[in-house]
Amino acid sequence: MPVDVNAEVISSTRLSGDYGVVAFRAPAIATAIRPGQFVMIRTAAGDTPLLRRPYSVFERLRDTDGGVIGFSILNKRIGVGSQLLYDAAPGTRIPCLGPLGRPFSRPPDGSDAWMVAGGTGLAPFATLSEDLTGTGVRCRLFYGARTGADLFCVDRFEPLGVQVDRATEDGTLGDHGRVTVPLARELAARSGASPVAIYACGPEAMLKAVADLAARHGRPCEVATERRMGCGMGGCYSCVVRVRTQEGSSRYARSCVEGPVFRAADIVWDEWDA
Amino acid sequence: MPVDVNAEVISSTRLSGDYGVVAFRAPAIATAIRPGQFVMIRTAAGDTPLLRRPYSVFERLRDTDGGVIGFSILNKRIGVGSQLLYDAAPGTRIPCLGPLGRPFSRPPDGSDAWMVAGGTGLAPFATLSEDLTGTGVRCRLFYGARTGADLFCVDRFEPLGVQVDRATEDGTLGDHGRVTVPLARELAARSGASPVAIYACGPEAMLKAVADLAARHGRPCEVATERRMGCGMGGCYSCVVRVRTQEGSSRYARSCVEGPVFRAADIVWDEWDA
Amino acid sequence: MTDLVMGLALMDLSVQIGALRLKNPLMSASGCFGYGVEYADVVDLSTLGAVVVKGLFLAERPGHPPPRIVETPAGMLNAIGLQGIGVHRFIREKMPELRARKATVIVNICGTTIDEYTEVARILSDVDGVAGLELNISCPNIKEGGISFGCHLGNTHRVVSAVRRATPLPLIPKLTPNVTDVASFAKAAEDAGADAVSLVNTFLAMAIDVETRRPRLSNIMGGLSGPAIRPIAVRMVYECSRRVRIPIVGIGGITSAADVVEFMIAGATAVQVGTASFVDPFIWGKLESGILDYMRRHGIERVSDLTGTVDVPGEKRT
Amino acid sequence: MTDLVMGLALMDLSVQIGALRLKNPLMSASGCFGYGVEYADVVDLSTLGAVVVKGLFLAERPGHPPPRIVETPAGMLNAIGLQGIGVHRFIREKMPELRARKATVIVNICGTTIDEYTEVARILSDVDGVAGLELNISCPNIKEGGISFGCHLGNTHRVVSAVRRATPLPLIPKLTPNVTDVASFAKAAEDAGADAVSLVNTFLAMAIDVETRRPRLSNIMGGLSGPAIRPIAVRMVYECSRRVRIPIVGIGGITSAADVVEFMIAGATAVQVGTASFVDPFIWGKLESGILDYMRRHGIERVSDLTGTVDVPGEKRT
Ligand SMILES: Cc1cc2nc3c(=O)[nH]c(=O)nc-3n(C[C@H](O)[C@H](O)[C@H](O)COP(=O)(O)OP(=O)(O)OC[C@H]3O[C@@H](n4cnc5c(N)ncnc54)[C@H](O)[C@@H]3O)c2cc1C
Ligand SMILES: Cc1cc2nc3c(=O)[nH]c(=O)nc-3n(C[C@H](O)[C@H](O)[C@H](O)COP(=O)(O)OP(=O)(O)OC[C@H]3O[C@@H](n4cnc5c(N)ncnc54)[C@H](O)[C@@H]3O)c2cc1C
Ligand SMILES: Cc1cc2nc3c(=O)[nH]c(=O)nc-3n(C[C@H](O)[C@H](O)[C@H](O)COP(=O)(O)O)c2cc1C
Ligand SMILES: Cc1cc2nc3c(=O)[nH]c(=O)nc-3n(C[C@H](O)[C@H](O)[C@H](O)COP(=O)(O)O)c2cc1C
Ligand code: FES
Ligand code: FES
Repeated sequence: MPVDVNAEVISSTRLSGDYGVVAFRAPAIATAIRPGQFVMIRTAAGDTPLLRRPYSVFERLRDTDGGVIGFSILNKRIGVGSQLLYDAAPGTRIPCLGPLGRPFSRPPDGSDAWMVAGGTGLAPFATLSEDLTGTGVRCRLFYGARTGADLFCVDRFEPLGVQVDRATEDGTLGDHGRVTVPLARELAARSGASPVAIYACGPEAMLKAVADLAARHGRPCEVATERRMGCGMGGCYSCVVRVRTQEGSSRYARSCVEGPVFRAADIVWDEWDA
Repeated sequence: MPVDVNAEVISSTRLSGDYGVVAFRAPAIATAIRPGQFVMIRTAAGDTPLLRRPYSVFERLRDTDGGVIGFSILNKRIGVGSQLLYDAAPGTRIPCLGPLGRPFSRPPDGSDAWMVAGGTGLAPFATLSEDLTGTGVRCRLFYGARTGADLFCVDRFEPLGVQVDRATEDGTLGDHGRVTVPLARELAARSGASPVAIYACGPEAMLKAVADLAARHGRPCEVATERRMGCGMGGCYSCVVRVRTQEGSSRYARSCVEGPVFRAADIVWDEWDA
Repeated sequence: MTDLVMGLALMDLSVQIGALRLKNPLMSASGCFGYGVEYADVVDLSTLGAVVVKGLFLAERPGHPPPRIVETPAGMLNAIGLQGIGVHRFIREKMPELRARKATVIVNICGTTIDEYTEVARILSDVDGVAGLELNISCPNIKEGGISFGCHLGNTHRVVSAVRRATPLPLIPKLTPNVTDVASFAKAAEDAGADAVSLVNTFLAMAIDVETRRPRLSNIMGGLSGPAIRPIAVRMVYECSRRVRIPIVGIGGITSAADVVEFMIAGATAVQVGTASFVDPFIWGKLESGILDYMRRHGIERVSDLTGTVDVPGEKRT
Repeated sequence: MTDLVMGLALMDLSVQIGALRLKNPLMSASGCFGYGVEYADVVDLSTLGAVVVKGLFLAERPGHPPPRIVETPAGMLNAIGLQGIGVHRFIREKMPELRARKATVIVNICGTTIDEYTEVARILSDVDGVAGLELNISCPNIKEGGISFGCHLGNTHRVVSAVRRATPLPLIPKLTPNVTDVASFAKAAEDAGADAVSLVNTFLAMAIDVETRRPRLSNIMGGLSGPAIRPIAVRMVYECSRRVRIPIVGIGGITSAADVVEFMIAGATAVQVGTASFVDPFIWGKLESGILDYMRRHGIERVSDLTGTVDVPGEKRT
């Protein structure tokens, strides 16, 4: 059950001219959040911008004795709302509604977890890694960006024992090309006998490519989608993704309540770019 | 000729829970400003609030060697725009358009200047006092407010040799009642032989009362009006005040170009509250 | 009566819409509150004057492909395309919980033909817990039905009369603002036996991505809602209140208690809140306490006493 | 052609409105730029595509009492009441400076009768420096004339035909958005011999002070302008562009070069800027350089090539 917290900005750390991590004090949300869930953030009081902005929860924040006191987001500046968050000064209060949506599911027992992230798609994997490694699941992160300088926050993963495979489109770091390059190679190399569950978050084209790979190698895959959202609560039907129905036809599912995480096999990928 | 300066807020001094002085770095405006003129301030980027807000220039600001570097406004928090100015942090840049409008005129030679201010109506009299006392005109300020605590910035006037007569509606400071109480008394006491020009700025009811007194005592009077303004440039015809015409009829005059300062005798006071 | 002697206890928020008594004037706007059940965990549905659910046709509808919304200055465009589960599934899957939550349910009904409208109305008339029907003849996002009824006086009168004969439930035709003289449509609805009218639905609008030169909505056009439209909606409510005797449900850009009061003063008996409830799903309690505060400050005992009390000096100047 | 090889020199901002060639598509909106002369010190009037001056009747008009404007979300209401000095004083007192400043002057003409419209048009036709006439049949703030012509197809056709016979000047009827089907009015204007149409004028709207329960405007109602209305205006320009062959002047909520481009892609040949020029009287140069920048990025040589290029996949989905 979501709550609306007028959350204080604890810190705002700029990672680059576009990327930043904004930390919010919001225990009520942070303690309830599960990996893959999101919050709806009101970037400005008043009428412009009018709508809240959906953001995946990045990190859980803890005080010195380990109590969860808030969460952070990994923000990329692309328009008016994300600009306001990029500029948010510590101390300001920003309404955050959450946790919202359907989280990632645990991999089958004995299965490894491979996470595939593009850009800010890294966000939901910080808490997923935390929860899975904490319960003995071996985790691996495939992380791609345009250039090496945009591969942020890897330090949040390696300490948890997560193996990180990098890829950059300009080849400045890790594999040269999309994140699907190392993923394809490792999927091919891995014996069918050792189970692995795939989790993807990032640009829509990337999700589709990862879903294809997973299907071809017969691996279970979940994708975290990012659709335009009016309400985040199931009220407006703006955030739909086309999914298959039991009866073999398809329908529009609201990604804010039935998602943002979907089983890749449930999505009708041909209508993905509609 | 007005200029639009993206002016840096040098300082923002809160005088009370509602009143504050905001100082802007804007030499181009400050050096050109004349007493009674105003600036149009854009209190927010974006669409809300949409329109600029008109403000009288309060003080001219000088650097250590006396060069004019900016100006300040005396702001009262009454709505969204004035709230934003009240909260404006030093360093922020705020577009200021000015100087605009018709300033006060000099009193006839040998005449004293009596300034009558209500609330933030004090603003234009700081520069007027500066310019008149600087050129040998004897100045006196009648200054009224609801209560003593709201009689701000008198320290800007006494050093210039301006005699200050206070009035408060609750009697906590100076005369008990409206500012017209001391004004009426002093006008009655003054011999017709010694000329005095009256200048008024403040609530619309006060302007009317002062105009009445001046007329009854046959003293020249100018009032600085405050009408709703869309543009401040003469473009929208929103800011009108009803004035007499030579032909003995009347018309609506744009207070942003023909005013904000009008000769009290020119205003049709019966239609004032329309 | 002064602030001092007037306590909360004395104040009456209830309003009357035809035979329907609402505990307060606040309703969710259709399509902005799902089927109500989506909000059951965050809002006590029984505390709303009424829950107006998403528009329902006889059968299910897939709706338009995304993108379905785009933000605009102080507003948003939507072209959902009335995706919906149809009246039968609604009765089976949603009404039980709505009943259990003690919600006052008003169903927003749609049709592509007069027969479909009347059929949907007839089916809902026998359903326990359905308190009233809002007749959606104003959706700008579907060509057939919707607007084609709402933009022609004759069709409006025809469809309202037909549905009126089909149901004993309180009937509230919802008017489109995309017409020259909305008051004449309110009059036509009244003449055809409506118990009230609600207005406004969204304004047909369009936004284009200048980089791609493609419309920002898959449906090309969509409906504008939100604060941007409030002054036009207030004007239309005022005009209608001068033309009809039936109650008016005011809709359009309400975000605060002051906005609710403004619509009521203009002539509304009740209001609906849509877009603002996206921004703040907890808005309902804030609106109610804001209205009570206003009533206290102004010594008003019954909120219904506000309706149509705008103080207009003489006739409209020209 | 790529950014590299395309320099400023190559780019053509001129547009054609009937017989009138404008050096760029940017015009001041009537009533938002006084008589032009008010801005002569801050803007080089000769750099605007055209200066559209405040609405003029035959005689002077006092206008409405204040308050005449009120701010609303992302917009404003106005009820100026067409205060004006009348066509004769305009010619005597304002035209000389407008000529001296080399402004391309379009006069917004008003009337309470068809005879007044034609008389004003005839008088202006002989005036050196008047480049065109915008026929204001859409002012929501005066009952007689204005809207009563703009809201009835027959009247629109009548008044446009009459003025057409009265003047050889480029004639641009200005349409009101307060109608069900604005494109039909554009068509009526085209059939009656208009050289172009401009739209939109303001949306009739209302705001009430809830503390006093009085309308916020002395005139009770006023016209909504500003960014709030842009998506509706863009839709209307698009609809008209599909119905008429004459050029369209797009108006409504333009605040940036991207907004100008959006209107042109939707179907406008030129645009007018009103409310935004209150907020920034220096906006004209910024809009022009923003348009040039867009053309450079997209390899467009002639701004007129943008008109009506919205990429609409097939027909409007339903
Ligand atoms: C479930 C979910 C999780 C997300 N997690 C993150 C995250 O962790 N980090 C991050 O940087 N971004 C994330 N996004 C994307 C983020 O919501 C957008 O970047 C943001 O809304 C852009 O707002 P804006 O005002 O800057 O852009 P504008 O273009 O000005 O926004 C205009 C409208 O479009 C919507 N919009 C624009 N881009 C997107 C987008 N890519 N996805 C969804 N809506 C969009 C906005 O919400 C707004 O309604 C997530 C989106 C969703 C749906
Ligand atoms: C020539 C002139 C000089 C002024 N000088 C000062 C000054 O020195 N100090 C000061 O505190 N105030 C001054 N004012 C008043 C000041 O402009 C308003 O207080 C301010 O515009 C309020 O804006 P808001 O957004 O806070 O109020 P809102 O009520 O939210 O404003 C809504 C709209 O009404 C207009 N408005 C509201 N109140 C007034 C008012 N009293 N006068 C004119 N327009 C108003 C606003 O400009 C805006 O367009 C002056 C006004 C004028 C015309
Ligand atoms: C996303 C969305 C979906 C809507 N769906 C419907 C609908 O199904 N039926 C209907 O009558 N109105 C629908 N509307 C219109 C609203 O009920 C309301 O009339 C309009 O949004 C204006 O109110 P607002 O400004 O408070 O949102 C919808 C509006 C939005 C924003
Ligand atoms: C204060 C004001 C006065 C106006 N006066 C006129 C007028 O005299 N004649 C006219 O045709 N339109 C008039 N308009 C309408 C504008 O020309 C324009 O059509 C409208 O404001 C929409 O454009 P905008 O959103 O850019 O302001 C006026 C608008 C405003 C805000
Ligand atoms: S965002 Fe509103 S239904 Fe999903
Ligand atoms: S404020 Fe626009 S004319 Fe005076």
